[in-house]
Amino acid sequence: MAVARLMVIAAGVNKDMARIIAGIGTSHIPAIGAAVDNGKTGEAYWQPLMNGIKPAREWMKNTRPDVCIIVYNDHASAFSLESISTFSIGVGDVFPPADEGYGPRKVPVVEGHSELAWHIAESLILDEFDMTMVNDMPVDHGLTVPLTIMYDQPDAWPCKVIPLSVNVVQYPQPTGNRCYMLGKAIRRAVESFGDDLTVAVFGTGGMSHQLQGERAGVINRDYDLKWLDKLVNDPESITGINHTEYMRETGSEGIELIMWLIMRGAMAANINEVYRFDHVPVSNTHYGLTILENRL
Amino acid sequence: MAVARLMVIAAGVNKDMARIIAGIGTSHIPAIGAAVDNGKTGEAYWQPLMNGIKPAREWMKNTRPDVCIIVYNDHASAFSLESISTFSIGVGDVFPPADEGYGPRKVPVVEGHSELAWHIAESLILDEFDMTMVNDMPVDHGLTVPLTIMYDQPDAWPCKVIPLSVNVVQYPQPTGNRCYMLGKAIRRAVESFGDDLTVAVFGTGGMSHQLQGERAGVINRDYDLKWLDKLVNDPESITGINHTEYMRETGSEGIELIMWLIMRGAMAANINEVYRFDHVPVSNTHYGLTILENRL
Amino acid sequence: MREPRDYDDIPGTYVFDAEQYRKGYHLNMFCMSLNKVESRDQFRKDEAAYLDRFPMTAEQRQAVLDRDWLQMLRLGGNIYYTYKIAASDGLSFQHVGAAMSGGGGMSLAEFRQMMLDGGRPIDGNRSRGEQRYG
Amino acid sequence: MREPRDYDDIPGTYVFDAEQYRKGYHLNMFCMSLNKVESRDQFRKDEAAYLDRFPMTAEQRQAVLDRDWLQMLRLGGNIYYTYKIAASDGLSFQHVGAAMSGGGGMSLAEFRQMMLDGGRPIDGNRSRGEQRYG
Ligand SMILES: [Fe+3]
Ligand SMILES: [Fe+3]
Repeated sequence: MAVARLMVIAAGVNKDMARIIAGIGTSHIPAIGAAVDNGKTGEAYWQPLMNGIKPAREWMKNTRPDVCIIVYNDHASAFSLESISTFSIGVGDVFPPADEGYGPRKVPVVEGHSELAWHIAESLILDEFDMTMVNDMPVDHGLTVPLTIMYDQPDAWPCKVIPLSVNVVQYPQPTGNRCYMLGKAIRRAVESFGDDLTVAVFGTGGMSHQLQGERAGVINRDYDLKWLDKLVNDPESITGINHTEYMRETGSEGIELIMWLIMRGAMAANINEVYRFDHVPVSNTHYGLTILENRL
Repeated sequence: MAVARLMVIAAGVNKDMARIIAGIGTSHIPAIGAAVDNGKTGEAYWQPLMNGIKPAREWMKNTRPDVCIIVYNDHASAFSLESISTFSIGVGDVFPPADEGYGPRKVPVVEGHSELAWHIAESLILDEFDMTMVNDMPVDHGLTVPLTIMYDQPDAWPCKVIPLSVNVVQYPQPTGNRCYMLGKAIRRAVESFGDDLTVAVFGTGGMSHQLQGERAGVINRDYDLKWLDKLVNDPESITGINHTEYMRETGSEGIELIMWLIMRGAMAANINEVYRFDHVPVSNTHYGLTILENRL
Repeated sequence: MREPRDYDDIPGTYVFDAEQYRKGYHLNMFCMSLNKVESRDQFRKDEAAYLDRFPMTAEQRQAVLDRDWLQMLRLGGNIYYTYKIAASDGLSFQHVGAAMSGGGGMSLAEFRQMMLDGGRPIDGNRSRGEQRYG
Repeated sequence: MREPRDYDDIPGTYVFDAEQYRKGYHLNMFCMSLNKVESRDQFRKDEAAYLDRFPMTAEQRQAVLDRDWLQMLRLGGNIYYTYKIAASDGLSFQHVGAAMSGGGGMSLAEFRQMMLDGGRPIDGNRSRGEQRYG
């Protein structure tokens, strides 16, 4: 027993502590939630997407993380122009689905992990990230659609969720580098929590899309896929991409991709990409999905 | 004219840009506001304080900054446990006095400088500070008492104000080092704003006090004054003081002193302390006041 | 007043920066109010009366009544906010995207087909110097 | 569950950390409600009925009714929040500080005099190992 424990520690993982086992990058397109909620996934339009996410759902069934940290953005649901926080962490026990202007999604309530969330918040602030801690907030499609993508339609979500909301709507968004560094700090925080928990980190949003203006509907699949290759294999080569490049190349809403950098920062340097899928179009966007596992 | 302009630039100040001319450190004790508002400053109890702040008011009359950036904390007035931001900047046009549980202070409404505030917010985020931008909020004694201390009872405040609110109520507060670095970033932000404006930065709160618990009323004047000497002359020697030392030595609420480090960070390395005053007691606290000018 | 920004060169794109924030504040806060079902009902019942509650400019107000999505953006609207009006009307992001396309708009069917064909091409749409909306 | 902290050693001090936050959330949010004059009026008119609106524990509720300031801190209260009850009663921070002093309390006059004499001395009050509240 003592020997086994030592081997685990030698491999860089302490089984008595919380640990990040996987990272998931996925778009969080509201139309996916609407298609699932309204039983439209049988339509031809949805077949490529539904087939593409099936292996991810299989993987999730086998992996079953105890806690998912979901990096997402609020779209004028919980937060408005009254107060815009760069990084907010949900420290409450429960987060109801938001009414985004057409009634709340009929999905299970999201259960938080207040103790771990507070541990992360404290660790991040002492690590000089200027967090906002939020107790009471509804969560919108940015958070619930990724759950639907990975878990389908359960009666209750099979994991606890820590919402980590990033401002990507108001310019200036945090830099890519800051996001990547936040991911690294999240990893330090999780790995210093003294409970035997497995944690997955979601980076959501993207890939290229523009919802607004004369240029609405712009898609840059080549750029997205090259960016994704680098995210997997050489993330530091893309942490310096600036806001204007994201907006120009991936559309004004494509800048949501910076949230995938938080997920990547929370993973080890060397990881395995165990699944990838992408498809154009889903609504007005390029849908992307990647699953990363820490290499032991 | 061209020569004069060149000389100004040579001295490190560009007269066409905004510039920080002074830093003010002051406690923000609500009892001072109540004494002034209720006409009690003639009482013997208030004489030492009123005499001590008189030269500061004189200095302010001569200095007349166009904009005051007031670093303060909200005391469960605008913000509650629902959402706690580490650093918030007020980007609105107007901030009314808060009702803190006994009716709002009868002081003028605080006028913001939205354009400069947004410029600072943008600059700070691109500098990797994770700001919260707030448009609508009332401001409590943490912000209005320092105005009363420096300006007495005018019909309108003679300056625009940018509120910069720091979480000092919820543990963990930002580190002293993070505060000092934020100050430096504020200076870079102000000095890149293309309007001819003079700016003063207030660091408020402190000095030693404890409002709560069996140890309520603890005062550590020696520690405060040594700390203040270092703030003026060797600020980097105190940026590493941790939360526990502040709470232990200066009382649980003495940790508000970290806000003075933001003010100091916004000043030049070499400054002149042009005024200092301190007094025990004001209510349950050690009152402290310092005025710093950038050395040209 | 506003310094030029490098993103000004991106065609057909309204970057929601501080200037847009300040210009569009009340318009967007009106949109935000539509997150409540009672507010949506009141808005539908009497749009003009409902809009009176918000200190918008006359132009902003008219753009809302006209469902002029591009004009709302020009006047400081943010798409996530203004879309709430569309949602309340039962319209999708594709309806709104079609209406804004190229300035003159396209039909929903054309827009859908463009997306099925891989989306609006990025080539020709990176900068104002290039051919626009291609 | 909670790891020991170095600040646990500071005597007579309730550091408002995550544990206190979680324990005292509803107590403090009740206090926060007293920022509104109508709420203060309703609380004064019928304290018990007003407190029923907040999902506090029976102990927290009793501590409020008793104005047991130390007990409120033990149950997760934060002084800036609980002070709003005192303000609504017309009491100053000195009243509350006096009532909490040393655990058994002092009179207001004694507390005032202690402050006039330079405040509670820090010597003897830095850590639990030292003589306390000196
Ligand atoms: Fe999104
Ligand atoms: Fe204070």
